[in-house]
This record gives sequence, C-alpha cells and structure tokens, in this order.
Amino acid sequence: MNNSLLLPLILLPLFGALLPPLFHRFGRTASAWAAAVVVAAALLLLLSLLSPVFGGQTLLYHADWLPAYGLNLSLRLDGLSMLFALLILGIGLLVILYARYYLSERDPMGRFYGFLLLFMAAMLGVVLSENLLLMLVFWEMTSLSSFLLIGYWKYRADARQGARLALTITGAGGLSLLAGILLLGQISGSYELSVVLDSADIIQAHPLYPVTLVLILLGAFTKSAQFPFHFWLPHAMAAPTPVSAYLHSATMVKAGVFLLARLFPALAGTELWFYLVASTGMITLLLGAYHALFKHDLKGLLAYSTISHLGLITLLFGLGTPLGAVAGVFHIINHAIFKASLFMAAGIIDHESGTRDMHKLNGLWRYMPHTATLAMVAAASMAGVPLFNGFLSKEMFFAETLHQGWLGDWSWLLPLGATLAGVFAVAYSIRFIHDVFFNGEPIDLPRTPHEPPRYMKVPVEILVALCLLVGVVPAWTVAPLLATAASSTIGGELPRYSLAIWHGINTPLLMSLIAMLGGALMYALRHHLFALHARCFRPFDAKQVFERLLYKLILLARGLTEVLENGSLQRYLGLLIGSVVLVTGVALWDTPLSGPVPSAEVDAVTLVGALALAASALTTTIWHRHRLVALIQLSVVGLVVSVAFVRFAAPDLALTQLSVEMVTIILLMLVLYFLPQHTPAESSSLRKGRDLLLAGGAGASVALLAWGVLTRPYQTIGDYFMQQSLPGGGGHNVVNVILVDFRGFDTLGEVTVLGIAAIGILMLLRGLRLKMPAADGEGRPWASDRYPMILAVISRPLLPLALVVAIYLMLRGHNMPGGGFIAGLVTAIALILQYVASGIAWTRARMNINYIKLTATGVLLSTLTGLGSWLFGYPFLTSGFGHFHLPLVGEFELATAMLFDLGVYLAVIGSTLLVLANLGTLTLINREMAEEN
Amino acid sequence: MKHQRWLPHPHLSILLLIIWLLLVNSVAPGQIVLGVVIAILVPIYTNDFWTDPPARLRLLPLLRYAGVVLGDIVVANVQVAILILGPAKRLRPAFIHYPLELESEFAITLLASTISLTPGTVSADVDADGRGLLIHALDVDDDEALLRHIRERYERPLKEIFEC
Amino acid sequence: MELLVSLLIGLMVACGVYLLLRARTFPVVMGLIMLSYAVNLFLFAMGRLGAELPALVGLQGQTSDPVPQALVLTAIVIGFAMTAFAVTLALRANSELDSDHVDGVADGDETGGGGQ
Amino acid sequence: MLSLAIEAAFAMMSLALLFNLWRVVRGPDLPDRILALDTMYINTIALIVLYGVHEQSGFYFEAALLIAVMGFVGTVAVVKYLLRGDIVE
Amino acid sequence: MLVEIIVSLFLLIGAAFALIGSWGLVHLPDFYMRLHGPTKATTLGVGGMIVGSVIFFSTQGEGISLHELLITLFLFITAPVSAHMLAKAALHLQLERVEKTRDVARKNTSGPCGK
Amino acid sequence: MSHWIILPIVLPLLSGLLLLMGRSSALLRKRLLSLLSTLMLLPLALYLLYLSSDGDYQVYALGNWAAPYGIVLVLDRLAALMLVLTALLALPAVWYASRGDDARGRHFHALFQFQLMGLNGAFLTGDLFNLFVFFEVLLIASYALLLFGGGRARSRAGLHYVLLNLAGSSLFLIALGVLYGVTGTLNMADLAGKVAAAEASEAGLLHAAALLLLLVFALKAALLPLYFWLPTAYSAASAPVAALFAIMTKVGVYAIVRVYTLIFGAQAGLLANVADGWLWPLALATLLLGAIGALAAGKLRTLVAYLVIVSVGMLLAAVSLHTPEALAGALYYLLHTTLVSGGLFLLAGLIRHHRGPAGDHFITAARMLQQPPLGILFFIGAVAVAGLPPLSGFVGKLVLLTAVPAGEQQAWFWAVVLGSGLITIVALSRAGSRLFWKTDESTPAGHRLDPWQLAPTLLLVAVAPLLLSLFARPVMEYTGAAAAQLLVPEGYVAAVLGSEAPLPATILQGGVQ
Ligand code: NA
Ligand code: NA
Repeated sequence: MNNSLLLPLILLPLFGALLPPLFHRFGRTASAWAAAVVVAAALLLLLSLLSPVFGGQTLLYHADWLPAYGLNLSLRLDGLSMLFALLILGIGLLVILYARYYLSERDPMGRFYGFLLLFMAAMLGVVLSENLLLMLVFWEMTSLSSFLLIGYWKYRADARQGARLALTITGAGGLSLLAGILLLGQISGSYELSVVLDSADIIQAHPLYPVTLVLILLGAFTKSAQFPFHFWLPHAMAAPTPVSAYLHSATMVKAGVFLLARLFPALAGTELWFYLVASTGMITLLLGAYHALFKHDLKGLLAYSTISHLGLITLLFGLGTPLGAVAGVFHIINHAIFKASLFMAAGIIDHESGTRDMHKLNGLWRYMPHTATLAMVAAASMAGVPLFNGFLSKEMFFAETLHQGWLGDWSWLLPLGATLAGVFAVAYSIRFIHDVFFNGEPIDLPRTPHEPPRYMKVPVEILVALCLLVGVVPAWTVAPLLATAASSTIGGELPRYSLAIWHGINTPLLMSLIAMLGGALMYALRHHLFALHARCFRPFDAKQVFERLLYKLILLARGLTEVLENGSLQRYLGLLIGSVVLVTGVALWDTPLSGPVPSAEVDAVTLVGALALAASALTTTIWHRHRLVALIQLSVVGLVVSVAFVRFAAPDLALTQLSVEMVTIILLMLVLYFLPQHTPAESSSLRKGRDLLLAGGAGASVALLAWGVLTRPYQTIGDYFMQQSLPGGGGHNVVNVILVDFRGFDTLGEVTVLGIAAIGILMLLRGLRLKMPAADGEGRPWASDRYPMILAVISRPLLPLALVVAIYLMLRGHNMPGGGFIAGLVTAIALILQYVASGIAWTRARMNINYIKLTATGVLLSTLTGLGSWLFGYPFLTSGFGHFHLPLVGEFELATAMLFDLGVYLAVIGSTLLVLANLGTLTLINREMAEEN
Repeated sequence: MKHQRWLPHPHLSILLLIIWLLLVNSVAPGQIVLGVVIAILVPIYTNDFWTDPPARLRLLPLLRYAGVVLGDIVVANVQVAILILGPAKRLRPAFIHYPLELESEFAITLLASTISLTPGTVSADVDADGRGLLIHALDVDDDEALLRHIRERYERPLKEIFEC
Repeated sequence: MELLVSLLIGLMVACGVYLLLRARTFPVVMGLIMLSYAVNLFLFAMGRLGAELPALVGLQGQTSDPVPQALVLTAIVIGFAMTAFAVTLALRANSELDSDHVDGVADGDETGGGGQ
Repeated sequence: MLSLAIEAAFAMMSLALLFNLWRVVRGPDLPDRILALDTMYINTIALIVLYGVHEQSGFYFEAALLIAVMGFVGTVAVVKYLLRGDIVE
Repeated sequence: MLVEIIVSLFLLIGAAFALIGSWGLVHLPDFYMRLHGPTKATTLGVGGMIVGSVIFFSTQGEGISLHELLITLFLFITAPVSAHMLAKAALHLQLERVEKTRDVARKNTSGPCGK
Repeated sequence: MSHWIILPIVLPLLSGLLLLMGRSSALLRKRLLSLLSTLMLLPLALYLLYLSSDGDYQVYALGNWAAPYGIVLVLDRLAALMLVLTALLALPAVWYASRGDDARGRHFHALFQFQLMGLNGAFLTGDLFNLFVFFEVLLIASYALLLFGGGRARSRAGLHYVLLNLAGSSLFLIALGVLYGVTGTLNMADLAGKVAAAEASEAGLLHAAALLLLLVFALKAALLPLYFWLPTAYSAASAPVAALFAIMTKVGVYAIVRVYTLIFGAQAGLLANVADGWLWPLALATLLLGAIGALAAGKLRTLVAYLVIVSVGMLLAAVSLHTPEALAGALYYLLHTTLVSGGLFLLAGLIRHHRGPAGDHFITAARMLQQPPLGILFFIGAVAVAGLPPLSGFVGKLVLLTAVPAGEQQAWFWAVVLGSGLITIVALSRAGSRLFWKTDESTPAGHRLDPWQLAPTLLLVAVAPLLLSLFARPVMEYTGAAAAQLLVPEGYVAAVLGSEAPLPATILQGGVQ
C-alpha cells in the first residue's frame, strides 16, 4: 500500500535543484551533468514502477503532514500520473541536454538548471499528488518556479513583465483553485483523490457544485491558457526557448488539462461541465489557431498553436464522454512530443540565425537541412498529417465532435468548429515550414545560419522519432501507456477505441481532408488574409494592457492609501476619539444612565473648587495659543485636582500630584524655551467645529460613564486590603502597602517605565541642535542676571531642609501618607532648584552623580529586594517585616518593603534629574556649539 | 571642594534636629536618636552645596531678631489690611533704593526676606554689585523714615548676628 | 456631588481632547496633561466619593477605597514619564523638522500630507 | 461655635480663592497670573490646614507642608523663564 | 470652650487676612501694588490657621502638636523668594505702574535691571 | 509554585539594568550580555512551554498574595506560546542589531531588554491593571527604540506613534476604571466571574468598558480605522527594531484574544462575545486595505509594514469567530506572520545597506554586489508571507480558510483573503522584480554581505517558515490545545481563584529582642 519509492521521485529533483548551482563552479557541462544525472535517476526510478502501474495498480504513499486539516503528504502513481511523470522526466532530460547548448556563456547556467529542477519537482508533485491540497501546494510551486524561469533573462523588460503576467494570472487561478478544492473537500469530506473521485454523485448533486466547478475550472483554465486567460502564454515566450519547450509543451500548461483529466470522474458528465469546459475549449481552439496563423514570430506562432491545442484537449474533456477523455489523454501525449520538438527547432533557428522573425527567415533549408527535416516532421504532426502521431489523436477528436449529445439541433457546430480549427492548424503548420525553410532568401539575418552543435539536435531527433513511431505503429508504442493513462483518467472501464491508422473512409477522415486542403488553400491566400487581419484587428498587446492596468491599479491603491493615511495626526486622533464616542454611545444606548445610589450633597467649598476647575480648564483651552498663559491656567487645574484629592480623603494622591505638578512645570518651562511662544491661528472654523464636536462627545462619554458608575453600588477587593494591610503588610497606610507590597509588581513596572523614559529622553537629547531665542516672545532681550542672588542663597540651605522632609515622607510612608516616590520627587525638586538657582556648572561641581546609574541602582535595589524572597522560598516580591527593640530607641519596625521603597526613591531621583538636568544642559551644549561655529 | 567634617554646620544640624522632631511631632527617644543621625548625616552630604554659610552666627540676637520681625509682621499686617480695604486712590506707592551696609550674601538675603515678609514693603531687586536693595513700598510718605526704620530695626541686628 | 464630579471630569476630558486635536505639539502636550488629570480623577472616583477618612488602618469611619488610589498613583507616575518623553520628542521633532506642527509641515499648511 | 467659625472661615477662604482665580484669568500680565497662582498655592495651604481642623485629622498636614516647601518652585521656574528664557543654565 | 473660642478666633483671623490679601490682589491698581496683597496678608493668613490648628490639635488630648509650625517656617523661607522673583520679572518686563508711584531710586528710574 | 514563570520578566529587567550600569563605551560587552540574556530566554520559554503543555495552569502569586487581591502571573498554553515567539523573534533581531545598528546611539541593548520585559510581562500577567503597566513598559521602550538612531522620518513617525499611544493609554485607564468601578476587582479571572454574573443594570457600563478596551487593543494591533500610524512608524524604525516590532501588533492581538475569551467570551452572560460584531467586518476591511496599501508601497519596508496590517486583519477576523479551529489557526498564523515579517524587516535593512542611495525604494538602481543570497531570501520570504506553498504562510492561510464555518461568513472571508492574497502576490512580484531584476548591471553597489547579519535574517525569513510548515502538525496540535484551553476559561478561573489563599508571609517575625 505505502510505496516508499514515490516520495523520492519528487525529492530527487527538489533537492537535486541545489546541485547544478553547486556544480557550476566546475563548469557549465558539470552543471548540466548534475542536472541530467538527477533527472535520469528519477526517470529510472519511475521506470522501475512501470510494470505495476501498467498492470493496473495504483501505487500510493501516505505520510501525515497536517491530517487534522486534511493536508497530507499522500502520493499516487496511476496511469495518468505515470504518463505525466514520464513526459515531465523524459522531456525534461532532453531539455537539459538541449539547454546546455542553447544557453550562452553569460547566462548563469547553474541557476537555470536549479530553477528547472525546482519546477520539475513541483510539476511531478502536481501529477503525483493523491491529496488535493498537496496538489495545490505543488500547483502554486509550478507558478512560482515558472515565474523564475520566465524571468530568467531578468535584464529584459519583456521577460520581467512576462513573468509577472504569468504569475499574476496563474497565481489568481491558483487561489481560485484553492477555494474550489476546499469546497470540494467540504462536499466530499476528504481531500484524498481516492475518496473524491468516488464521490461524483454527492459532488454533482451538491448545491455548491456549480461554484466549486467554476472555481476549479478557473484554476485549470488560467494554467492551461484557456480563453479568456490565454493572453499570458505568448508573453511567457520571453523565456529562453528550452523553458518554452518544456513548460509550454509537456508540463506547465498541461497542468491545467491534467487537472481536468484528474478530476474528470468527479466533476465531468454534467451539462454545466459540458457548457463551461467544451465551449471554453472550442473558443480557445479557434482563437489560438486563428492567431497562430498571423504571428510572424516563430515562438509566437507556436505559442498560439499551443493555446489552440490546449483548447482542443479541453474541448475533448469537456465533452464528458469516456472516449473524449481517451482522445484528450492521447492528444496530451502527442502534443507534448511534437510541440517540444517544434520549440526546440525554433530555438535552434533562433540560436543559429539570431532572429525568430518570419519576415526575415526564409530559405533556411539551404543552411540547415537536417534541422529543417526534423521540423517538417514535427510540423506535419502538428498539422495532423497521416502517419504522424498528431493525426491519430486529431482523428479521434474529429470523431468525438460528431458524437456529443448536449447541443441537440446545434450539434453541427462542434464538427464545424473542429474542422475550421484544423484548417488553420494546417495553414500555420505549412507556414512554419514554408516561410522559414523555403520562400526565397533570408533577409538580413543577424548571423549566417548553419546547423547547430551535434548534441543540440539529439533531443529533437528523439522526439521526432517518437512522432513517427507513434504515428506509424501506435499499437506497439503508445497503446499500453494510453490505455493505462486513459483508464485511470476515466476511473472505470475503458471504452472501445482503435488506434489504427486506417478506419476506412468516414466523416472524420473527410474532415481531415477538408482541413488539409483548406489549410493549403488558406496558406496560399495568406497575403490577402494577413492584410485583412491587419485591417480588422488592431494589434493587441496583452502585456502592455496588463502593465497599464497594473500601473493604474497601483495608482488607485496609492490614491486610496493617501486618502486614508494623509499623514495627519489630527485625523488619526480624531478617528480614535470618534471611535470612542461611537462605541460608548452604542454600549450605553439603551442602558439606564443613573443607578440607585443616592448622591451626596455638594458643599460650598467644593462648589468653588469646581468652579475654579471648570474656569481654568476652559481658559486653558481657550487661550491655548498663548502658551505660557495657558500653562498657568493648566497649573490651576492641577492644583485644584490635588486639592480634590485632599477633599476626597486621598492624601497620598494629593502629595504625589502636587510634587509631579512642580516637576512638570519645570519640565515644560525647559522645553518651551526652544519652542514658539505662540501657536499660530491656523485651524479653520470647520476644523474647530469638528474638534469641538469630538471633544464634546468624548467629554460626554466619560461623564456618562463616571455618572453611571458613581450611582451604582459595588463590592471591592479594597476591603481585603484594609483588613490585611497591617497583619499581612505591616503598614497602616493601605495605599502605600498596596504600592510596595500587594501590588508592588505594578510599582516595579512603573519605576521601570520612569527609568526607560529617562533613558529614552536622554537618547532624544543627544546631538540635538536647537535654535535658542535671543529674545522673549515680545522681542525683549533677556535679563542679564543669570543667577538671582536671593534665589541662590535661599535654595542652598533649603536643600538639607528638603532632604529632611523627604526622609520623613519616605520613612513614614508605610504607615502614613508619603512614600518613596513622593520623597524622591521632593529630593529631585530640591536638587533641580540648585540647577535653576546656581547654574549647571556650580551644581555639577558639587554633585557628580551619574543619574543613569542612580536610576538603574534604584530599580535594581527594588528588584533585588523582590528576588530576596526566593531565599526564603517565597514568590518574587514577597515582603517581610518585623518589630524590633533597641535600648534607648525603643520598639521600631523594619520591613523589606522599605528597602523596595528605597529603590523607588533612588530611581525617582535618578530619572527625574536625568531628564531635567539633561534638558537644562541643552542650552549649554548649544551655546558651546554656537560659539564654536 | 570636598572638605568633609564631622559637623560642617552645627547650627544647621540643630535646626535639622528641631525640624525632624517637629515633623514627627514626637520627642520619643527613638525619634531623637534618628533625628540626631539625620541631623549629622544630611549636612555632611549637602555640605558642598552650602559653601558660603555665615562665618559666625550669634544665636541669642537671632532669636531676638525673630521675635521682633514676627511682632512687626503682625502689626504691619493690620496696617496694610486697612490700607487694602480702603480706597486705592489714597495709597502712595514708591520704589525706594536702600543702600546696604551688609556684605554677606546670606545676611542680605535675610534682610531682603524680612523686608518682603513685613507687610507694606517688597524687596524687588538687588543691585548688580550687591550694594543696594530696590524696595517697593505700598504706601510711604517719608522715604527717609522708612530707610531709617529698616536700617535700625533690621539691618543693624543682622549685622550684629552675622558680622563682627 | 457625584453629578458635579462627573461633569467636571467630562469637561476636563473635553478640554483635553480639544487640545489634543490641535496642530502644534505644545498644545497637544497640554491636552495630554489635561487628559491625564481627568483620567486620574476618573480612576480615583471609581472608588466612590463618599469617604471621609483616608485609607489608613485603625480609623473609625468610612475610609476611602485604597485600590483606585494605588492605581492612580501608578498612573500619575507613568503619565509623568510619558509626558516628559512626549515633550522631549516634540523638541526633537521641532529641531529635525523645523516646525512644531505635529505632522512636521511648514506653517500655514493645515492638513498637510505628511504621507510617506 | 468652632464649627460655625470653621464654616465662616471656609466661606472666606472660598471667596479668597475666587479672587485669586479672577486674577489668574484676568491677568493682565503674566506676572499677575503667576502671582495669583502663587497666592492660590498659599491660600490652599491655609485651606488644607483649615480642612484638617474641620476633619479633626492630621493626615493632610503633609500636603500643606509640601506646598510650603515646594510651592514656590513653580513660580520660580516660570519667573526665571520670563527673565532668562533659559531656566537651567 | 475657651479653647474653642481661641481656635475659632485664630481660624477667623487667618481666613480674614487670606481674604484681605486676595482682595488686594483683585483690587489694587498695578502689579507692584498687588504684589503686597498676597505676600503680606497670606503670611498672617496661613499663620492664623496654623496657630489655630496647633492649639486645636494640642488640646485634643494626644499631646502637643507643633508640626504645623513647620509650614510657617518653610513658608517664611520660600514666600519672600517668590515675591522677590516676581518683582524682578515685573521690573524686567517693565510692567506699567500707577503714575503716582514715586521713584526714590538712587540710580535710574527704570530700575536697576534696565540696562 | 515554580519561580521559573517570573524569569522571563526579571531576566531582561536585570540585564537591562546591568547594561545601564556599565560604561557606555563597552559596546562589545553590552552586546554579549544582551545576546546572552536574549539567548537564555529561549530555553526558558521552551521550558515554560513544556510546563504548560499538559494543560495545567501555572499560577504565580507575586508577593505571595493570592488572586484576586495580589497580582498573579498565569502561564497557560497561549502565554507560553507567546513567550517562545518573543524569544524566537528577539534573538535574531538583537543578533542582527549587534552588527552595527546598535552603535547609532546609546543604550540600544538596555532598551531592547526592557522591551522584552514588557512583552513577556504582558503575556504572563493575569491582572488587567498590571497588563496596563506592562503595556506602558513595552510602549515606552518601543518609543525609544523607534526613535533610535534619530532622523527626520523617525521624528515625525515617532511623534505620531507616541501621541496616539498616549491617548490610547488614557483610554485604557478609563476602561479599567469602569471595570473596577462596576466589579470592584482587577484580576482577570475574577473579572470573568463578575462580568458573567453582571446584571442588566450594569451591562451597559461593562459593555462600554469592553468596547473601549477593544479600541485600546485595536490601536496596538493596528485595526481599521486605527492602523494608519503603522506604515510610517514601522518603516521609519531601524531594521532590527522593526523586526522586533513585528510582535508589537501581536500584543494587541494577544490582548484581544485573552480578554475576549476570558472576560468577555462566550460564557460572559449578557456580555458574551461583545467584540465579535465589531471585529469581524473591521478585520476584513483591514485585511483588504492592508493589501491595497502593500500594492501602493514605494519601498520594501513600507510594503512589509502593510503586510503586518494584512496579518492583523487575518488574525482578528479569525479571532472574532471564536471557534476552536479558527483560534487554533490564528495562533499558528500568528507565529508564522510574526517571524516572517520580522525577518522581512531585517532583509529590507540588508537590502537598504547594499543598494546604495536607492535604499529599498522600488526604483532602478545598481545591482547589489552579492545579489543572489538576498534575492533568494527575498523570494522565500515573499512566498512565505504571501501565503504561497509550501511554506508556513500557506499552511496558516489554509487552516484559517477551512476554519471559517460554511455560509455567508465563509464566502466573505474567502473572497477577501484570496483577493488580498492576489494583490499581495502582485505587490511582492513587482517589488522583487524592481529590486532584483530591473537593475543597472554596470557597477554593482554595496559591499560584501556580513554573514552575521545574513544568518539571523535567514533564520527568520527561510528557516522559520520552512520548519513551521514541515512541523505544522505538532505546532497545530499545540495551538489547537491552546485554543481549546482558551475557550474553556472556567479552567483559568478555577486555577487562579480556586486555590486557598496562602497565608501572608512574615519572614522577619520576631526579630531582635
Ligand atoms: Na538650560
Ligand atoms: Na515687606
């Protein structure tokens, strides 16, 4: 059941892809050999599995990848995948040989073979996957690796654009296919082919069948260049010809029809299938055939011919009949063989003559008769001339077009279209031969053409031989392969069919005849047709259209992005605020605003405070353009808020707010010096109105929330802290015990924030060049008295006094309002006062403390205090305290939380001074810099 | 710059001890011990910041001076209150230059503070050379009387306290 | 009382937000400070306003909820750190962009596309 | 008696603060506003002490003390700014 | 009762001076004159409160409470600095003064700072 | 109680502090210390992953105060996963930075460590206010890191980033305040219980708090309409910083996952799944607009920044579904996108340094001296980030596509994901074509690649998506288990609140007599 040889089939080229680049340093041939050996090994491995597959077995391999989501590394080798694997590896080997001679000295060959093997691995993965999701994995990998191959000559714009076009179209198809496969998996309950292929009834009866089908077909059609997605293929011809020979004959584009074949049992047979697939195939068939005739570029002709033949195959599968499928499989084989050889021949011509333009290429028969012969055989096969392989499958195709039953009275349309396509095929095949090898003399070719190196023709010879062999003795050559492949495609009994060359005189033969004669006639009339074509069809360059479209798309995207992100902070903030208002409004929409708790009376003093707060908040806002004035108004707000904390019994908060207030004022004064003193009036009244609306909305939202909460009862964990503070935390001041003990972790984070902010600010100030105003806002020169004497004299003795107050606040913080943070700020303010009063130089001479280290030491002390609890087997930051007794002193308390608080104290001093002193020093630095210049 | 001494500023230390005891609002032995420690340590650590303290300081005159100033503040407060409550038209404000006899910055500062603390006068500026004070007075009729008052009542005692 | 405090908080938020939406860094920083006053008061008020006594052990009477106070203390400190950073950054931006406009655009250019 | 006096004192302090506020708002010059703010700080000390007596609680002493020690720093900073622009030099 | 009366008296004195000082701030015609209002009345304003508070708490039966005096001490140290600096600033900004202000300055009329 | 849980927070804190203590000139020693500390986080996180893998919650009561009173750290599968992810991303980033980017200013490594501390703390904490604190830690560190190196672009972007986030922090506090004001608690497990039991009269307020929190997290996560700041900010940051920032948006996503499964999840009574209705459409729109932005991008850094936005849309759309499959897929996708986009930022840095004055702009420029390795890395990274097979992006996308329940939601999700996938492919192929193909061949630019910068880039861009894809099954089994655990918050609540409160410790009881 689990055949372990399947995985190496893919892994060999996958990892083998690394070899050519590695061997490249030993020369181009070494690189080619490395690639060839890898592929040959894989081919041998595949051939070793030939007999069980031909014996009707389906070899499976399974390994879990992500089984819960249906993604498995399960592989399958049955007839169909055997056929494709043979094509991929066989033709791959020939292409490697061919490319060795095709690529020039300056082409990085190791990279080429690397990409090629990567692509080969992906392609093998597609055909060998048993799991549909796995198939998709490889499917997308073929798109990616072919992107690299098409863009191989990256310096050429057409290569780059062709690659991107191909990737975009096939990538889009891949995404659609993904969706389709997911749906298919949902419907059939599994992504394993063996299950899916057995679930045709469920699938086709499912309401999602049409969607699924369309999504999957989009994948197949984009890959196989079916109308209307065909236009990427001609532009992929910018790739080196070996790539075209490989990707556009046997592999990449065949992935699409492979998918049709693979899922044939599960999806085919419905009316919808017929209409979608067959009509797409028919249109593509005709369209490709028509355009092929009018291409003057050799590879262009072949590209449209490929499109046409892919349409043919698609049409065959679209018929939904077993025989149609057999014919489809057969044509896959034949097309791969003759088209690969034609591409190679075209490559030789291009390589040796320097052009692919059929206007210039004439009469090459004289220069390269051998190549011409090979090309003629292959072209005959393409035209469906008897005795060549193309004829056999084309006959089957003509026969099948006569037997479909969906179109009723319109059934004649199919054979008519098929014959018409045949006419064109014959015409462009003749053209390929006659225009190039005969038809007069070459017209200023870049090079004088001659036969290519010997080994460059070997691949063509092999393929052409196959054309002949299959064409003449199909039963001895292709029959078993076709039978195996077709039977596993259909997934049941093979219908009766015959590979004989001669079936007697019948309608298909007639159709062939018409095609031959008509084709010859058409070629004869080609000059009139070219003129007509040129009159009716404006040249349409899909690539340019795509590029233009893409460009417009990018412009559109850029426009949209710029409209959304106009780089205006005001808008971004406005959106945030607007969102706040919106969600609050939505949430509170049908909720009663007030709760049951009665409100307390307002006393007169509080009312006055409220009035002061409201007035100063409003004046701050109204006069915000006069920055200093607004700042003073703002200070009033701060003062009143502090007093409010006193009023509502929160002395710790009041102390903290007051000291932070002082530091903030110093901070803002330091900064304002370097900024404009006034804000220009620049907001339009519309903007003001919008902002007022937002501000009002935000204010109302928060007010509603506050009112809502304040009028509702609650139960709080606060009671626990009130009870546990003394016995558990050893302190009377519950707020402080929470800060240093219950929630000491928050405090540690908080001082860390302070420290980081200080470091960050230091970083911002480094190298900062600032303009120092020579006069104040009104143009007055600054006063000359730098250090007012009275201020200096008072500040100095104030320092020890303030320190004593700080020590007092800190030591009693655990039991009474105070604590390390406030003490730290008091100390810092007293110190910064020295800077203000006596100057930087004076202060530095007296206090040479590294504030960074002080800050770090503080945080470190707090952290280490926390870590200390590990020594006692307790979690981080567990505090301990005890009551001690000393003679003379009496009883006193010691707590580890005090050590923690000491750390906070130091960190606060350090970081506050780090910020303020360094901001202050800015002027000194800038003055020095100004003097230097 | 650093000249560590055990008690760089004994007066300051005493002041700090008093402040400590006032702060803790207690004279428990433990607090006194702690206060003494603080009163010794803090001046040592802040010594560098107070490089030019008064060379000498006479405690008793200082206390007497404090008493005088406090008394003056109370009296002046009442006077100025009456002035403020009355019509502003009646007031006779003036900037008066006061030539200083004091030389130590500390003493000058103390004088300036005293002037500012006593209602009715504010020391608005110190001359660049430190030889005079600019005083703004709310209501003066006799400049010389004011200058004399300051000289006699405040500057002379301060001289006595801080200078020879 | 509850209504009064709610209204005041709302007013401060409104003023803060209005300043926050100004185009120059300094008013924006003032807005942030105003906003943090409001938020601190709000957070504190979430512990209700009826208390007469601070959250100290051993007092007779209704003590205030200590938890929001602790949170506000943390918030004040963090807010201060952030304000300091923001205001320094404003300085830096003013120096680097030659403008104290929040988008770094020259004077008189209101909505300015800072763009990419 | 005491509570009545406290009420009256509260009323007077409120009025005082309103006067200060008026001057902060009215200006006209920056020193006026700063002076008014400084006075507000000092009146706040008085108010807090008064509130302490009213609440018969000593917990608010530190707040008043802190203003007494630090309240002038803001004033000094702003004034230094007016004088020199550069407050730390 | 006596204590209550004394405390009440001091509180009222304090409040009254605070109020008068603030009134001066509103009422006086120029900045230099306004400067006298607060720096004077508030010293006694706060002082009155402090004394009231000291007496009040010292008579509550929990021992003498003098720490409020520190407030006055610190205020006496710091308040003159504010006043001085403000005056300096006003001189520097050359704020208008009422016309009748006499200048008994030894040097020049615009104050010592006006260079 | 295992002390290991606190280490991811304390270790970077301590090394950050030590880094500040050292002399500023000793850069080499700082690099070593920072690398070592970051390196140690990885085994530590893996050990915690192992600890959490049996499905038990590890609860660490800080200060020995039991929940809901004290702050607890809670280690569950999700938290462990995020710790591992952080370590996995941080190590290459700091490694890369140590080759010179850290020398453009001071204290890079200290800031970096603090950032890690903040991230790890945010992932571990079980307390909502503590989450706020750690948000602030990681934000303030990120402000500084974003601005590290200086320059105009950084100043402008930094200003926007900082001011927006400051407003966001205020919002966070308001939301927290309402939650506390109604429930009286801050512990997330406790909140879960209180919210679930909330009565109709309280529901409106809680609803508002929930949505305000959502805004806060959405701002961090960069969800429409709050993502506009991100592209400029991320593309202004230096490469290693931007790489580390790849996880910053994920902190927002993490917080959304945590809060809207635990507190406002399906069990939350009147407030069940309040966020979903907002998240779903906004996430889809974010996804689409992010892809459009990627198409519009003019340089690689900006493009990658938009891809970060795309990933956020993808993640939050999945999160809003609240199904175990979607959540499991989202967590897998989160791993993938964080590592790969981090790596792409590093790669953009490399390309910038090697492409002369053109930098990483999509304009024609001289070819790079050592183009192939960069080209290969870009290709692999593009494949991974575009969700193409066979790398982790595809697996993640596949898993998410299958996770959406069939029906209208599925149609929307598939259409948007696949459509934006196509746009992404177009954008990336255009970018790659411009950077590596359309080059001026005459004189190569740049200098030889520093293998020590290439290696961390390779790890994130190529090795990570490959391994994640190869080992998708075990990874998905873990994320599946994590998702299952998240959707049964009762277990979390029981683990945090269930145990008896330990007695408060009194280590020094007694003392000297
Ligand atoms: Na300065
Ligand atoms: Na006086």
